[in-house]
Amino acid sequence: MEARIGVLICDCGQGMQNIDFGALARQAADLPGVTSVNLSSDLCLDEGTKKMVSLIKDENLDRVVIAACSPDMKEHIFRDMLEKAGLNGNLLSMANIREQCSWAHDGEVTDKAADLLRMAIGRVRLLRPVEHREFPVSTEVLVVGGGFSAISTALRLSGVGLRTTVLESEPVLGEGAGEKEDLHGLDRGSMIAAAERDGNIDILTCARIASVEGAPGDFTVTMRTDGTETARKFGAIVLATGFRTELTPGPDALIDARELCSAGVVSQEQLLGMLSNLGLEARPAIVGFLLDLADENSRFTTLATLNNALAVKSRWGSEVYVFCKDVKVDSEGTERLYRETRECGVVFLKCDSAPEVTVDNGKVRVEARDVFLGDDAAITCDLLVAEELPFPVQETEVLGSMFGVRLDSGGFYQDENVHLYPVDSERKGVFFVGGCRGNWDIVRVLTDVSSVVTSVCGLLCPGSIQVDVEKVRVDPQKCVACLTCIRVCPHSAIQLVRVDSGRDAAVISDLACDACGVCAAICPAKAIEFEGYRDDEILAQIEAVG
Amino acid sequence: MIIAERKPMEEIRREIAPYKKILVAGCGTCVTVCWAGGEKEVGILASQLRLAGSSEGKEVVTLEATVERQCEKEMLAELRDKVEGVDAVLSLACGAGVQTMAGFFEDKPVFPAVNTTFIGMPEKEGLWVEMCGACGDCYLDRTGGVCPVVRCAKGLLNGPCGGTRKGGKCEINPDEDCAWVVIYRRLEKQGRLDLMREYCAPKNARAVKRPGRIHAAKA
Amino acid sequence: MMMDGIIVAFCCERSGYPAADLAGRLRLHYPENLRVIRVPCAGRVDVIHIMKAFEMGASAVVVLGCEEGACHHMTGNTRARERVRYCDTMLREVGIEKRTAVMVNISPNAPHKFVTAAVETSKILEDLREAR
Amino acid sequence: MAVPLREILRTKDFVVTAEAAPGKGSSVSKTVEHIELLKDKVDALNVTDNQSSVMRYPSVGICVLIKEHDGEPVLQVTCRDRNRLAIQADLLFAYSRGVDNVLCLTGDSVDVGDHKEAKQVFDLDSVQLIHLVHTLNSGKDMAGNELDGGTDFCVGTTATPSADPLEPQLIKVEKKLRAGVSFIQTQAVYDIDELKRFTEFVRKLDPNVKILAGVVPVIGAKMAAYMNENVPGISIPQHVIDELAQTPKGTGIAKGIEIAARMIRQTKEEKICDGVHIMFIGREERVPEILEAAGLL
Repeated sequence: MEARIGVLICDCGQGMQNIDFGALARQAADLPGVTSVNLSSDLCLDEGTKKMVSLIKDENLDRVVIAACSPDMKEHIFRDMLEKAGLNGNLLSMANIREQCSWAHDGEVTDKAADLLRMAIGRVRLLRPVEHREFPVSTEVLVVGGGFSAISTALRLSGVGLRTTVLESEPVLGEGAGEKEDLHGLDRGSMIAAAERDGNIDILTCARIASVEGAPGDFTVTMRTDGTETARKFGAIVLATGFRTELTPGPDALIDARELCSAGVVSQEQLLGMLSNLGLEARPAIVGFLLDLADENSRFTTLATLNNALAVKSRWGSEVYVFCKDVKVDSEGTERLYRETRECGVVFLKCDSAPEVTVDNGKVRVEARDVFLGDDAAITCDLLVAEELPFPVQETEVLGSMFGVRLDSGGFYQDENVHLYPVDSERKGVFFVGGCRGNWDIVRVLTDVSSVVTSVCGLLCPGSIQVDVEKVRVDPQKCVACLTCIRVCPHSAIQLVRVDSGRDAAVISDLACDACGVCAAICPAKAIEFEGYRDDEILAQIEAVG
Repeated sequence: MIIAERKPMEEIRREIAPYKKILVAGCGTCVTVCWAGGEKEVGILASQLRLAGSSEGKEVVTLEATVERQCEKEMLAELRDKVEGVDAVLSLACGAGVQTMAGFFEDKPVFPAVNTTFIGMPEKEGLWVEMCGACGDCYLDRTGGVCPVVRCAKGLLNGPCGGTRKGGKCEINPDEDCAWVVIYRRLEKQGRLDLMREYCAPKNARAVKRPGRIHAAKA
Repeated sequence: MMMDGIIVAFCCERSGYPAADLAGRLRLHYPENLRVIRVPCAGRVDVIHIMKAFEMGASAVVVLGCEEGACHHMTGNTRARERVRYCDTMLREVGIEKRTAVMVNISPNAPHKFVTAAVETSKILEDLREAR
Repeated sequence: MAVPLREILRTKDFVVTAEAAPGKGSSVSKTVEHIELLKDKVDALNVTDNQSSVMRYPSVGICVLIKEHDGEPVLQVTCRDRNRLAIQADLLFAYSRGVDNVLCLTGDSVDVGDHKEAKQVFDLDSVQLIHLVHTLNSGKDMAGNELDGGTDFCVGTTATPSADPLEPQLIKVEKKLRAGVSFIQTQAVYDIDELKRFTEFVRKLDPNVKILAGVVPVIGAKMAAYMNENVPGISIPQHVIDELAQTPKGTGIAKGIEIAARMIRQTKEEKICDGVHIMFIGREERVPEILEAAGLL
């Protein structure tokens, strides 16, 4: 049956003066399958949309082309209109004659607009309906990890009414690596206690993940505790496995000094221990810190150094010297902290190269060239706090490959897109928080926690996910089970499944699919169709040019 | 699985230079899986040939078809009409498919568009490695399941050559592990190194009499 | 058959497409010969789409994807880059020297880069035309 | 009259052999010069077989020449270029012309040579080749046919003491020893300790086999670094490289000769192995200098 295409052209309230809309409409009317052409000035306003709905019904249209503004703006509204008129929303194609034609060029552009319209009409003929389905989701969330970021995430998720399970590989919470930082007034102990009391939070310790399957809203996680495996359903998974630190391998001299004079060179953690335990008579008179010499972007070291230098100064009254390159203070509150530290008398020595660390009479001697004085400064310290660098914990890599998510060059989880989707992974429904994604300062971790709670809520709180059914689909008859799509899918959305005929074929999960079309492009058997972007639909647009 | 790769375009064009109307025929089995001759590759090659024609001012008409297995006469039958309508066939199947096609449509010139390279497996997306030399005299029982006949650059049967590079890499290809080091490590892991110490007599190079021919023992 | 001189631009809906829209909104003008085809990701663009565009007479094909490292679908843009390169090679293989396939990595908020891509591609075509 | 290598291996405390590389072309005059120069200074001359897969005058041809010049030749046979028929035929020819020492090797891949598209044969490997020579020695061919006149070859083979990992190499050496060899000529060795470990390993398995350490003089720090990086089975210790680096320009060869000679001397004095095999390819005329510096003349 011949298509009944309705063409709606909107001049955007006379916002496109360089197009002859009458001519455009006449050209469109001559194209095969076009049963009606209507001009409008307010298609996106109430009046316009109402008119559109009745037009579709009256003219008995089976697909619609709209030539107007960018589909980025209003396509979703127009799709809703189609649905309201009883047409499937996918049977719409738009010609962007405003942003990409009228506004982009000087002078008369009716011909180009007509071209764009022909392209859209070429495509619309081939469009097929895509059904939607409500998919009920599990509203339980799994948080992997037992440190600060994991506990804060669990508490916040529980706060919004989502049942949360915390899975920690250690026997107790809060004992993992990377937990030595000053928590800015947040008391870890009471947070753990609150989590333990919370009826909405399950805590599993000595537990590990054996396998993960499924899609957002419907993950099946197999967990191993005390040698027994249990499988449970979760709607979303948050990885909050934290990080660990190591003293920098740093200047060779430092290593020697550490060996020769183990009492004189300490880590931030050791310093914290000393701050709380050391008797008055043992207080070191001169304390040095090494900062940002090995990694100038390490917010972790910067915050720890500033906090601890301040603590040393105020509790012990020692002379404090910080050997640094550029103290980067981009974390929230860090600049204030830096000022405070300076004002209370901590001396920052800006060095242009790594200072020389030697041992002199059982004490550590640090020699550096001060950039501002233009002179060498040599300071013999009673205590030298070495620079520490953050590293991913061991399980990061294992979990990464199990979840099918990437690691960055430092071995931390790599965000999907740091600007747009900071706590998302490429696997929908799997999120990262805090140290395991390379955010080591508390302020950022708290931001992450907020972001992740928002994302998880958006995903699970409605109780169901609306999915397009088989928008991207493998034709089991054409599939040769070459596994290419499974290997290339960025979202782990494709699996090999025994299909009805008894042979194996790739099957795409509607829930997990993010509709990128990477699989459709690469399939060597041309067995994958992406409704709206099928080969013939793309080629029809090219054919219509000219 | 049989691995192949597309021939250089220059060679393909030389093959079909005298002809105007060409059937580009893909195969839906091995060469589809190794990205050399499935429906997708058929489309790309046909397109490139049409472009080549137009750049020379010569009209090239292409038909496209992909059958499940070109090495099956019965599966080629469906191409009869198409083949009859063209001047030549360009087959993207392995050597077996090309020959079956050439035999089935005897009066039509049939040309290979791929080079059949080896029997292998995908190591990862888009990378295939040779695994089997079809020697007809399988040694894998003695080598921990690693074939020295093709995975050793020299096909040695009694241990590595003296050229093994640091870290057990192959003399010829520093990126590849020396097959004998792989064999050694696997047998060591399984506590079966004695197998490697056993003398392996010269191979029966005629285990398969060429041309190979196998009758199924059972009816 | 489309007219000579047309540039087909496959635009990722997360980068190239919004960049083009923004260029229009800012009234940044670029050559009229550009025809944008919207795709969900540069990784959806396949070799055959590019080749068919050339078959139908396009003088150039530009694939506009996200900046490297910023693809929402991880490898879509890098795959597109390889495919574009492959297509360009295939053109040269059959002696087509005056047309070209180009990959452009772009952010959604980079309208000027979009215009530059359109202008530069036209310029490349001119240079190729004059090269003989 | 040259003393047969078999005799020398049995009687002499420290055996010295040198390599003679055939040239590319039908002229043998240069090779004859080398033969004349070296035949009385070393115990045997070892002739390479299309060395590095570069096509040259045949090994067996030069061996016959050496014999004609009253030297003691060792025929190198690789598995790369001939199948079992051709190898047997060549061995019969060699033996009929008095060439009765054979060194069995695998052979380089054609990929490193000048005929990269050649079909590489490897119908046999080096262990199987050793077995084959013994089969001919027993008066039969590989197919079990009686020969009208068998052979009596003295069989040697090669080994790489500095391979990494070493264990798979040692397993192969073990197989070669079981197949039966009179001598092992090693790949170039620069680390005496490595050589010691290797000889101990071999002697435990077969106390009678003679081990000739491979000596290749390195004539510059750059060359040494290059060899470490690119020549499989060779590892030149840092102290040797340092020594070469401190050598004034233009004296590299002299230094290389000095280092080689020192090593030979030490090997001999400490009785680490049974002799040396000197490979100074392209500089055969300077081999006597090494011998002199090592006190072997």
